[in-house]
Amino acid sequence: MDTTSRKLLTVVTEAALEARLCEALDDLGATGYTIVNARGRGSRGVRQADWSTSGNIRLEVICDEERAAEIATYLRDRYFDNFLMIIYISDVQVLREDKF
Amino acid sequence: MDTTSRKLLTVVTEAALEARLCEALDDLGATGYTIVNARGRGSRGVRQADWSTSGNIRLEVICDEERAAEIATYLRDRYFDNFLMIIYISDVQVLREDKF
Amino acid sequence: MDTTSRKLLTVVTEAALEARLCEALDDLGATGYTIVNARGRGSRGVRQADWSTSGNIRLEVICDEERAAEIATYLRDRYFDNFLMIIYISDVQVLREDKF
Amino acid sequence: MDPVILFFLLGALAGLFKSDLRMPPAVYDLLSMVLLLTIGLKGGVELAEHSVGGLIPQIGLVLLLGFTVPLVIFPLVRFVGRMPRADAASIAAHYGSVSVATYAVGVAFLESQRQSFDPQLPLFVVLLEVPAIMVGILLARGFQGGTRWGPLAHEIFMGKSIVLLLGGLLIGWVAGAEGVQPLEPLFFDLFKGVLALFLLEMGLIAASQARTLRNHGLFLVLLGVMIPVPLATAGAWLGWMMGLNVGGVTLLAVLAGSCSYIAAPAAMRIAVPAANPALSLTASLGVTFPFNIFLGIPLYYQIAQWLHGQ
Amino acid sequence: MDPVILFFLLGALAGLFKSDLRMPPAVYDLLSMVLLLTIGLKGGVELAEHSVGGLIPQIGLVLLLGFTVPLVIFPLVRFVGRMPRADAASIAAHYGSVSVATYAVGVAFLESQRQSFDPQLPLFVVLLEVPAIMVGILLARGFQGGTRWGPLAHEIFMGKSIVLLLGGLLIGWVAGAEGVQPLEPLFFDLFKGVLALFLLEMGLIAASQARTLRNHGLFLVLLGVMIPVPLATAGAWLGWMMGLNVGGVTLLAVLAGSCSYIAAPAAMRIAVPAANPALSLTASLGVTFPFNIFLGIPLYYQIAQWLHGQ
Amino acid sequence: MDPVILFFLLGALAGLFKSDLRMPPAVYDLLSMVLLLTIGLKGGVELAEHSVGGLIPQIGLVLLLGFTVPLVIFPLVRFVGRMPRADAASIAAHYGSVSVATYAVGVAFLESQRQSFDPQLPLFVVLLEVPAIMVGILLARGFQGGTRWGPLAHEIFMGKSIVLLLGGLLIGWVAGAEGVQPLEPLFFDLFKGVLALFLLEMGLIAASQARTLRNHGLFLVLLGVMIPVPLATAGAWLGWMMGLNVGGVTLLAVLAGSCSYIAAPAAMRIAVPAANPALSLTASLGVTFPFNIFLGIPLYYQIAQWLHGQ
Ligand SMILES: Nc1ncnc2c1ncn2[C@@H]1O[C@H](COP(=O)(O)O)[C@@H](O)[C@H]1O
Ligand SMILES: Nc1ncnc2c1ncn2[C@@H]1O[C@H](COP(=O)(O)O)[C@@H](O)[C@H]1O
Ligand SMILES: Nc1ncnc2c1ncn2[C@@H]1O[C@H](COP(=O)(O)O)[C@@H](O)[C@H]1O
Ligand code: NA
Ligand code: NA
Ligand code: NA
Repeated sequence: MDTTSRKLLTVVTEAALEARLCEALDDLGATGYTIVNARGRGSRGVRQADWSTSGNIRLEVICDEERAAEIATYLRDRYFDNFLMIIYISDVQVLREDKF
Repeated sequence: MDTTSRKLLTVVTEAALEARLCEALDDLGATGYTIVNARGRGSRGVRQADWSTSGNIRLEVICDEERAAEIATYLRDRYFDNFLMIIYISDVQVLREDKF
Repeated sequence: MDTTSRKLLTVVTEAALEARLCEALDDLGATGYTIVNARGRGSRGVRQADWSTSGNIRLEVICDEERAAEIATYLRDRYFDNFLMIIYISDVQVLREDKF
Repeated sequence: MDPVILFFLLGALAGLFKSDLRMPPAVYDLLSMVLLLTIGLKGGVELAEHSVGGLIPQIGLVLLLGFTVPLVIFPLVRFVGRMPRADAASIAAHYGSVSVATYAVGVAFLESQRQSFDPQLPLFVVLLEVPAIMVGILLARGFQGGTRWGPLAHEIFMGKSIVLLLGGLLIGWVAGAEGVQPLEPLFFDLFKGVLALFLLEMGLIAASQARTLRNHGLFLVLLGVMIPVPLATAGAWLGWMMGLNVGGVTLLAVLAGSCSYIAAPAAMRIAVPAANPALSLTASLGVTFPFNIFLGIPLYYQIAQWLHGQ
Repeated sequence: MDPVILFFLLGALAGLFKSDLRMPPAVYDLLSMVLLLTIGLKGGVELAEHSVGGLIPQIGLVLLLGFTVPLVIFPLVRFVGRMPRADAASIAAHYGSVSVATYAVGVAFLESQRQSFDPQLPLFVVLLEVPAIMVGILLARGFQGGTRWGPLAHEIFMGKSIVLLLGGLLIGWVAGAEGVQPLEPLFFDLFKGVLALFLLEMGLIAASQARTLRNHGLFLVLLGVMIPVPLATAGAWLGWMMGLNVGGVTLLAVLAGSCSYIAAPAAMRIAVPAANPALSLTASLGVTFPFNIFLGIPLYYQIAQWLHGQ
Repeated sequence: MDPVILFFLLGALAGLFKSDLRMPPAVYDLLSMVLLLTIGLKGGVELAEHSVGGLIPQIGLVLLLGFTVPLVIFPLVRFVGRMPRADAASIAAHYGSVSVATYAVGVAFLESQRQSFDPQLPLFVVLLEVPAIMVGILLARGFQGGTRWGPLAHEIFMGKSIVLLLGGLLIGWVAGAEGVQPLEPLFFDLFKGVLALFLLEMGLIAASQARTLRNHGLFLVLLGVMIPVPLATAGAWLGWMMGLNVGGVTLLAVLAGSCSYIAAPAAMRIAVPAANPALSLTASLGVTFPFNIFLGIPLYYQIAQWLHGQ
């Protein structure tokens, strides 16, 4: 089984941003992303997914290191000031490296 | 892009525990957490999210190493005997270290 | 707090495969798995969870390295050609090593 | 047979034959919300038309029933059934508390028999839900101190089934028949249809308990079939003593013989974690619930008629 | 135009103009569950009032229709349309099976024309759902051995649409008109409203197929428009031969001309994974479904009237 | 008191006392979808029976109201309330736009008073939803260029509440009273029941704003109570000038005095991210909404009657 190192970038943020983030990822050249609905608590209080966009999303992108840095920088500059958002990055081994 | 090392602690357990766990995490000084609904199988059978609290939750906390150990120990002592629960920890690089 | 190294294998794929994958994991000797509903984009277009099985699932298995390789190989051989699927593997520290 | 019961059968068969039929949890929540509000509203409207003064002694007796049942069930399960203390206490709490779904099937049954019932019955549902759970917790913990009752009590009393039942009751009471009338198409006319869909899901859930049943089969079946009838008979007798009519006696029997599957499991999981939740849930949903809706309710109706000398 | 069809249009336009209107999957599930049960219940109630003995030959003919259609479509798509074997087989299975939503719109259409139809039609829906799927799988796999039919057959026969249709049918049959009456407010009175909401979502889904349509446009549109009419005509003729009334002939035509979007996609994805699921789904939901509800059904009704010499 | 309002109270109390009662988001979506379609359909059916020619001037006046209100609120909040520009602009947009839930309670109120209202009111709901949001964005950004209006306008105009309201209106118009009749059991008969369930959830949501209220209490309460009445009075006066009947004047007052909690929050979050979303949402849901349904609507009805010299 052949695997290759890549970065897994995870963003937890407000559900209202979903459409914008997906567009931005397309523009930044991510080959894909995976989203799940989430709830939680952070520095700016509890987020329940009780109605419409009151919840969070958890978004994952697998890509190489430079692209991860690019995406993280883009999101930081755009959204950190005014939106609930955390970003973290970890190492993963992927199958089919050409996909990422 | 500046990143810092932190631990990502993940807990998969019964949905019935959600409120207790959130309280405990607040008390233990976690700066936040993220929860998603989950289902699965473990040593104690299949868990479907078919109705009310018959499902699982998957809870993530980002924090430093000591706090991760503290939280894991607390959960182990409290819940391992009588509740479905697994805990695992991995390394992540976070942006905005002061948040975690 | 005692922890042990294990692999965390994550699969993102079509929801229609859920039942088959769970069976396969049982057969391959996984001690458990955790599933959440997901949506996303990949090489084969956008996947929305709008109705029945039009969405994705995100499935996690914790196991030792050999089993992870076995599972990944099995899934690759069976499903990579005809199904939307990505697989990635990372390192985690688990509590209660005997569970995995 | 009442067609709503056939929906339970359909769900159970679909589950046993591993159909991919599933009811989304959100739909289950909507249906149970409507059922609880309907039961409450109906009761409130009826209560509004009666004087409530005379109810105090009945309320006391019903609460007493709730406190007593688990004290009777516990030693039986503990010493005759040889179960661990925690499990025996949990099972006692489940049987002492009530199942709203069983009650709703009872109401539907009486409707199809064109048999009316006393207006205070929905109030009794609320009254019976809590006491047995508290006794069960005490039984499990052996009356030693150290239980943080504050948060526990809050969780039990503010549980959604009580909030919706009691809320519906109060709204029905305040609004009265005329005020509630514009709500009837949703809450009253759809009642049986909503109950049918709900029972479909109950059938699916009951079927999913089959695995537990395979492992602890005999014990759970004995438990789930043998406990309801004496409890229901006691309930019927009490209702008759209180002066309830035939419908009221039937429903109090149904309540006494029914086994909680919402409030009790939630409370016991947190308060008595050492109890195996699969045991009591399977006894409740997999055995006692079907037993009651297929055989119990008609039987309790017989008993009620017999007590009334009909 | 029937307003329920306008709801489809609203959904389709909202989708094409990228509105953020979404129907939660749980609501979609609830609506389709109610529709399937309603169709089944209605049929069962009607069947209960007729003798069923004479149905056996009709059942045989309808099954034959189900087995034959894919055998006709497959070579067309494979050799005229020059599609890979797997895709041709999958498309054949989709068109051979049926769409319950199209059937429901047909029923609503007949209601608004005050045209009754034979009671066995809901039974035909069930009968037509499965055979084409099995033939499609055989066609894809070239009749060589090695197919594990056990689990496949289970999946197909225990699929939720069959369970609910057949379950509703049996419940309606057992309970009869009188027994089902308390269920009518939910299942019968709300029928058109539920169908309207369901079609809103179908419009949204149809619009989401637009991207596939852009890539394979001409082929899919030709397929989706040219297949239904001859199939429906054959269905109408068969219905007329069987002695169905005008409504029955119309609905058998609707079934024959409709294209599955639940059972067939689910089965083919697992049994014939090499087939591109987007192709057949887009033909079904993006082309044939709107074609049928806007133009097909009125046309099939004309054909039925013409066959009956009206 | 209208029982639907009691459901709001029940939800609010359950939330404040931290009950585990929750309404699944899917159910909330279903209920609001039905409410929006019902309001649209009702309006469309009524419009179909009137000549629409004379509406153009009224449409102009209502749009003017929508554009004007935020221009009045903004300086008040900015300079009297000493709020940052972004927050002042966001609050102005919220109060200039409308709350469909408040409107629905107004309709239910008029129904229980057996007071009819002009058919064009649902159209006014649509007309009032958008302009204030656009003005609010301009106010926040200080009229400098650089705003990408294309995607913003798309998001605002294709928002689900406008699509469903306008879609229902058009369907009702095209189908007319007779065509819509089979949809009535779901959309019209269940209206009050659906509204009751919806208000239950609104109560829960309102209670969840309590934390924000604790921090910014005085300001938000002042804002949320003092803005609606003058706005509603202006709306009533405008309605009277336009020649609306008592019901119509009441509802235009309700619209003017109501505060958006769907369209405006969504648009402002994206277009004016610097505004604190908790502030305007809490003012809207936690203060103004309950104020309007408990005290505002009866008061606006008085004003309407007084204007009409009754
Ligand atoms: N320490 C943490 N661990 C895990 N998730 C977090 C943490 N802090 C914040 N989050 C998530 O990120 C969201 C936004 O965080 P914040 O911007 O800090 O309010 C929260 O609602 C949580 O879902
Ligand atoms: N090996 C595993 N990999 C991933 N998830 C697991 C694993 N084992 C257990 N889980 C999850 O943890 C829950 C509780 O596990 P258990 O306590 O072993 O029954 C299960 O329901 C699964 O969701
Ligand atoms: N680069 C990526 N990062 C995260 N998730 C991805 C990525 N690529 C694909 N996925 C997920 O995997 C699914 C299947 O991918 P694919 O087979 O490439 O269409 C997608 O629908 C996404 O949910
Ligand atoms: Na009981
Ligand atoms: Na067909
Ligand atoms: Na307003």
